[in-house]
Amino acid sequence: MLRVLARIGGAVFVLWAVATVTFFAVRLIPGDPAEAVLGGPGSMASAEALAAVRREYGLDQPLFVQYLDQLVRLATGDLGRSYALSIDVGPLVLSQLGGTLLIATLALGLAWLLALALATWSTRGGRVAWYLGSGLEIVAAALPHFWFATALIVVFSIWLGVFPPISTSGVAGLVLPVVTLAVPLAGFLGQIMRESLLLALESPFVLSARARGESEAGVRWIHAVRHAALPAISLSGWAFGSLISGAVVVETIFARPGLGRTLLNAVTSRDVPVVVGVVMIVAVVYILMTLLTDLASRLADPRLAVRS
Amino acid sequence: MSGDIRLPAADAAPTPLHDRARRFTAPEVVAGAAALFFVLAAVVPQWVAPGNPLGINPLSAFQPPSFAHGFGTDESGRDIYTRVVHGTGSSLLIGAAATAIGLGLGIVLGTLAGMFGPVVDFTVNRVLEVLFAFPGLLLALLFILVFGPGVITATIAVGLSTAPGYARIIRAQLIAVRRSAYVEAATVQGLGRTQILLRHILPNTLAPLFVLATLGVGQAIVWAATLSYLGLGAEPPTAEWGAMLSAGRTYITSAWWMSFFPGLFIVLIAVTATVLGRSLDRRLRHA
Amino acid sequence: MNADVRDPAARESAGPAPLVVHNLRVGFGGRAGGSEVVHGVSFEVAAGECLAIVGESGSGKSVTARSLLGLAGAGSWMTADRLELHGTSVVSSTEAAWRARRGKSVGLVLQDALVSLDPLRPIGREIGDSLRLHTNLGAAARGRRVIELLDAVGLPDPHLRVHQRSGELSGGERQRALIAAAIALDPPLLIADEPTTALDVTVQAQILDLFREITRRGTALVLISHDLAVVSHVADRVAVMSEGRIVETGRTAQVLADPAHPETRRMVAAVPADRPRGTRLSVPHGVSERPISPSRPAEPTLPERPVVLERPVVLEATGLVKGFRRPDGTRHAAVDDVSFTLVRGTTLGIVGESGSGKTTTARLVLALSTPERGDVRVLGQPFTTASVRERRRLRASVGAIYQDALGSFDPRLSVGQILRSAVAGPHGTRRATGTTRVAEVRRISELRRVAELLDGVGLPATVLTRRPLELSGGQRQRVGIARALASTPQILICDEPVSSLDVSVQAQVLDLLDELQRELDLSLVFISHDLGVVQHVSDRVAVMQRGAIVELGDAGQVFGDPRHPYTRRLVRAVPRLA
Amino acid sequence: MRSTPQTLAAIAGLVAVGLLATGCTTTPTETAVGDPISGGTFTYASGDAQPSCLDPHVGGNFPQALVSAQYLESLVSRDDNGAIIPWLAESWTTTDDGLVWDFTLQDDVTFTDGTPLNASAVQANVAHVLDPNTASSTGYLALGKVASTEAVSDTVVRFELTEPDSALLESLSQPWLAIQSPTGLERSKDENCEAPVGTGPFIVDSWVKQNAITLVRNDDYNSPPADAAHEGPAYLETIVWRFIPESATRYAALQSGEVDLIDNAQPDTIVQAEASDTLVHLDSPRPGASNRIELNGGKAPFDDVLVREAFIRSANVDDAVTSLFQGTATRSYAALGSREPLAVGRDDLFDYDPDAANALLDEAGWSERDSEGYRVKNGERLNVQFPVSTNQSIPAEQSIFEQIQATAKQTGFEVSLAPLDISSWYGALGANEYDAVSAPYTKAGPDVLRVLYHSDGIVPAPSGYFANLAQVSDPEIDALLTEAAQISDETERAALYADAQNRLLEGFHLLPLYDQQNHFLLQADVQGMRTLPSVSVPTLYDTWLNR
Repeated sequence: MLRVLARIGGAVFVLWAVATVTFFAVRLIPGDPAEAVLGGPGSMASAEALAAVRREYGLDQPLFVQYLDQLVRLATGDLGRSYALSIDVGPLVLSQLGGTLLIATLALGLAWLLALALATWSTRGGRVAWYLGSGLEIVAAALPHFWFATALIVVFSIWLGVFPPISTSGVAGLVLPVVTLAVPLAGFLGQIMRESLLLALESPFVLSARARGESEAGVRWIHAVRHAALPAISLSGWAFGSLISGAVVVETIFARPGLGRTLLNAVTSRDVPVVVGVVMIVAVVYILMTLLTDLASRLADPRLAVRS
Repeated sequence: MSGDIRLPAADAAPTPLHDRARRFTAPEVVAGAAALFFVLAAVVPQWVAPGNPLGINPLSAFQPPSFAHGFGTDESGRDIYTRVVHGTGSSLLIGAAATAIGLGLGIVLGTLAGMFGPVVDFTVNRVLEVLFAFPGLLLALLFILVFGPGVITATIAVGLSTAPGYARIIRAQLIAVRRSAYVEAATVQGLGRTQILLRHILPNTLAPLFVLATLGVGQAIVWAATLSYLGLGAEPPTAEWGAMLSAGRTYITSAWWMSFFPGLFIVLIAVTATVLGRSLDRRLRHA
Repeated sequence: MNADVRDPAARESAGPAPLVVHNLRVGFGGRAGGSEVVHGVSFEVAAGECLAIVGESGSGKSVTARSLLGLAGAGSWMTADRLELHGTSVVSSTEAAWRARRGKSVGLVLQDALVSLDPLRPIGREIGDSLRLHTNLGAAARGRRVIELLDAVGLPDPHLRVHQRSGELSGGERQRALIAAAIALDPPLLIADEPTTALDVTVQAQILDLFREITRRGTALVLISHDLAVVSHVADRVAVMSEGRIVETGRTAQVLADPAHPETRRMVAAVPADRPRGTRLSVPHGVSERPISPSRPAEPTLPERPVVLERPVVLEATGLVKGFRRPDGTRHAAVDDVSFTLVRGTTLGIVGESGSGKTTTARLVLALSTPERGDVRVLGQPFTTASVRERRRLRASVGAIYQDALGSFDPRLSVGQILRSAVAGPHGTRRATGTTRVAEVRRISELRRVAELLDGVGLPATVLTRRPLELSGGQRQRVGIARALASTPQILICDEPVSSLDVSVQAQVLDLLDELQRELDLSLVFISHDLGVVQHVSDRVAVMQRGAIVELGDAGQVFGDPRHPYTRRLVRAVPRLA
Repeated sequence: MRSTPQTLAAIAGLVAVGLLATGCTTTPTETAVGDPISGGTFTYASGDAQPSCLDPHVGGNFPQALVSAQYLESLVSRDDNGAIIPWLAESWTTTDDGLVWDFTLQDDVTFTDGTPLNASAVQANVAHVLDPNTASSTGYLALGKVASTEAVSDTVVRFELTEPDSALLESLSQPWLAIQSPTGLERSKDENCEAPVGTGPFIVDSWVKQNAITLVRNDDYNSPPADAAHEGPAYLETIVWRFIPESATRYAALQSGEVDLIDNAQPDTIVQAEASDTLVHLDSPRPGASNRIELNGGKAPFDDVLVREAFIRSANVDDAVTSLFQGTATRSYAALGSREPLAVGRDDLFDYDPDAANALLDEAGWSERDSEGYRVKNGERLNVQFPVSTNQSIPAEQSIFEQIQATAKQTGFEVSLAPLDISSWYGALGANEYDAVSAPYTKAGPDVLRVLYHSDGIVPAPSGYFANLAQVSDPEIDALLTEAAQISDETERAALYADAQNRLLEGFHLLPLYDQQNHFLLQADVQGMRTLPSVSVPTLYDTWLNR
């Protein structure tokens, strides 16, 4: 119970800190936000118009007042208004969240499968498989999303024409983005999984399992794999973060709606409220994600539940 | 439970394992060669690729790879091999600088957390949690939003976004070392706090950082390239790999080589870094 | 070698022998290569018989045992003239055939069930696996059988235990569970590899009883151990293994009473229990002296040393209390009002089972952690309560030896560096100080001192350049001792100094400590879980249980006629050569 | 009776196919194309940044024009020869002094919200454009001379001007002055930005930010421009307007059939598409100014005509254009685009001649060179600050700048290219921190010259932005442009513009590159696709899918 409360407290603290950091960081941004609201310096915004906007967005208030005001608004779930799109950020960001979560989750799942498959295969198939497996993992882990994505588009959309390069109503549109995100991550997870898988396979309890007449497959799937999974599970929170980073690239390349693309557009068009909104929502997602992974690791490894 | 009892240890010295750690494996040799190449390309590019990375020749633009141009030419007829080689320096520099920044911050935070008692530890950990709530690229983008795009900001941004990870590792390592039996032994020998810190704790904490650094450089380069690719990093016509890639992506359907080779180099350097980092790690552990 | 080592009693027992091994060779890597580790061993085990294979680590006993299940390990090969399980030859079995036998006709029990049972799975499942693999019982039926088994191995309230994982059980309970898994299908042959090594003496005794009972039921048992004393009670016959060969074998009593092979003699001699203070335990290689049989104590090879009691007290602990907070928040006292004194030139043995607070006491005495109450005085001066610099000055007179010698060395340093910095002491860091000549002089004197120390602990100068990682367990511990002596201390705190060593190595180290104590008039606090060892080395003994000293007195009295029931239990459980 | 309009439409369609074969239309394949098929969804993939507001009055950039042309209509339009033709205004008259214009509106047109199109509606629109809160840029400039409007009758609206404006009709033909429903305009700015209401053949149905705008057919549509291929409602049922910034992705999407049309087609993809028989290339260069580099004459070093000429002479543009555009664009030597009948090209002034350039620089006093080979004059390096708007120039264009940078280096210019996001770019211009810049500006008709090169254009707006980026302040040019803008006689007007352009080009104020590129690639089975000649934005009114 106490732990739960502490957990919640921590989460709130992190959110507050994130909000504060972004608020003040954003205040350092050169350029007049009011002008940004009126479509940047390119517009012919008149002095009155600027004044009006400053009033509307409370930009004429002293900084501290603005800060408190923002905290209050954030607390009430109001993320402010987008300068560039002139709509409320909250709904916008939420509408974009879905797309990103979808590909991120699918990618995480796929990465898991790939990593597991590669790890198990490369630890049983002898020397060649070993080198091949670890080689594949290292290369995969080193793949830049953008490069890999373009390569996939060229091969699968242009040459083979099997998968569409942009988001479509159907599942087909998901394939390339998800693969792009999953493969590098699979590289990372695979490396970790293999290490722990080997550790498990050499451990005495596997020997006694064998001594009981357990088959190779049994040894792997009943005993070893679970141990191999543990560290990878606890990494999933971090992995999810990196997936969201990757989403920025992937969503831009595959013209998918989503947080990443929204963020990038917001950054290039100096759309501060949207940037803040995205950062906040990502922080929330991240916190939830770490909570989930903690729970998952506890489920997978009862020892954690006992100590900790 | 029965922690204070161990199995009988072989009374024969375990030298073979030790030898195995010393021997070079095939991948290590290859990686070493690659590293050598990269270093040469970074330090004396004109040896590896004579020719001007910026020298345009519009009429021989978009040449596919050939004997004349191993990696083909780009939209302005510049030789891609030359550009890629000459880009190594800046890319490596960016990667190294970013890693240095990240590690530096990591060391500061990690040491604070690991050395100066529970209160500091708690605070630093909270700070780290907050930093972790900004996934790498987000932190970088926010930083760029504030300080404007460009190579330097991109480098710092990447450094920043890697710092929390390093900090955690360093903290863990530091705590492990502080609690280690040999530090206690040193105390029993009557060494003072500072002596122990200098003689045992710092060396044993920092040694593994070389590994982290090598591994980090590869990833840093990839992230920096990503920023350039998003148009927030190096500026054309600088022969920086990420920038070259983002220039090449426009012509991907007609001139694949423009983006293939810079990308290939990024992957290669990252792989090299990983392989070397790992073998370094193995050596540090087994000898 | 020996044609028939079978026991007449066993010969009468009907049916084929559960295990017949003839000229078994096991090796790793290329068959041609000299990678053979077991060089043609032969033995048989009859139903209900227990054969103990005794040997030091590296003697090939474990490999032999495992190859009896075709589990010698990756890249291994095996040949034998005969290898029969229950009458059927398995020399050239396929993997599938092996699998069919493992668990069914051969059971294996490994040491330390904490890691030998899958920590993620309830023991019920682990045990049930054998049934799942070899029978077609339904889940429910298996569940019932598992509970029966746990009951059979004497695990209290099994129906609760089945749902627990190895981490939630005590060492003994775990070991019982592991045995239950091995005998689930009641295999005619059971192989136990160091099944009690990780256990406290009392628990060890219980487990050994369990094995006795299992053999009584007619199961043949092959018991692998490094400790003669342990097996001497269970085994009908002993086979002594050394360097991949069986060097001696015969009825247990006869082998112990009249060991023929020097290796056996060394092992017999090395057993410290019931060996008076000062008797030499280690037998130099080659020397084949008359065996020392416990019945007729040997002449001490070193002059009897008068234990003068009116000598000054060098170390004094009074009312030490140290508690810890459990994860669930409750406090428990790891050390609860512990007081003792150490007289110069004597050894105080602190004995107790795991968790009894021995190590915490050691840490308090070394002022590595501060007691909540009570204090420690060194050479009559306050130690724990002293100021930091004062304590640092005093530390020179208190040395320490640890169980995990390797861990106590900075992994980056070579033996030479370790010893030199120890010799140089806290003030030796400032290399640059003084003129080069001064530095030079200091350097030379340091090197000379290092040489002395090495010599003193019987190590060759060649180890100076090696790293501890490259040394053997015994050598490491010797380096540890050398380091401890560097500051010419008067007090030596030894925390389980020999627990991770082979018996013969242990014997050597114990003898070394004894010699050093005589030479340097050292005062020792000797902490160990092994009563045999403590009995051998101590003048006075403190028995700890649950953080408190339950009995403190002269070694002779404590072991001769223990007052406290717990002490009695312990003493009874000490493995002696039967 | 029901059948008549349809058959009419069909015939119109056929005729149109014949008529428009010359213009900017997808030239249909030889195999006879059947009757236009009604219905279907058309997916348009735009490479432009998603507009922040769908009402082209606000701000006023090209992306807005592209999409709004599907649901908003202007008073007049232009035909392929640049002649003004009726649209919402069926006729117009002007007084001799050219200060008063009367427009007679079609009487049976209603906005898609039911509001009737009438004089007051037009007034409301003019007021809206001029209202500072609308923050109109392009439209605002175009209406610079409008003093007031008045509703002569329900169908006749009068524009009263401060001075004659020969470009008024061209201005009014632009989408940035399209007529919206006054009721719609009364809504909040945000609402109107979300879904402007017009009289067009399509209606804004929904706008999923970052993803797509969905347009649906206006079934009561009855106001096509005079040059439309048919009458009555459009053929297409729905238009999905997507934003795919990645050109590679965009082209891949077209190839894989995910989309029917892409704009901002890259040269290399155009070449490929022309080779394929499943894709069709539609090239429709924009009217108004050509694509050019302005040399900032307002400050050193380009305040010296010699240096300007030297720079122009040392820039090897021809090779760059041929290599980068692979024949999809032709070099321009004029300030105006080739679509402008009055454009004057001077290929004698712009050829690559390093020797001449060197001579000029020596003459101008930039005689020394520093270690890196750049020219210096009393310690100052001959540096050209060249901010590039990454949002506004396609990669090929940025590459051209790189090549100019490289060639100019040989004659000793240090060209500092600075790719900037749009706001920093505007910032740099506003702060006069540039020596050369390429700024797209689309305004139909030669009057664009007045916007771009009249000294009035140096006066910055509150935001610091100004149109005359070459900072040309030449009284003679001012006079010529002003007169030309007022005179109504076509031949004299042409003469005046010719003089102005010659003077401008001879002053080396700008380096013309090529027409403002405007390439579309579309599926071969898309029929009746054309662009409105006014500013070359596509109209999908006549478009139908032959599948």
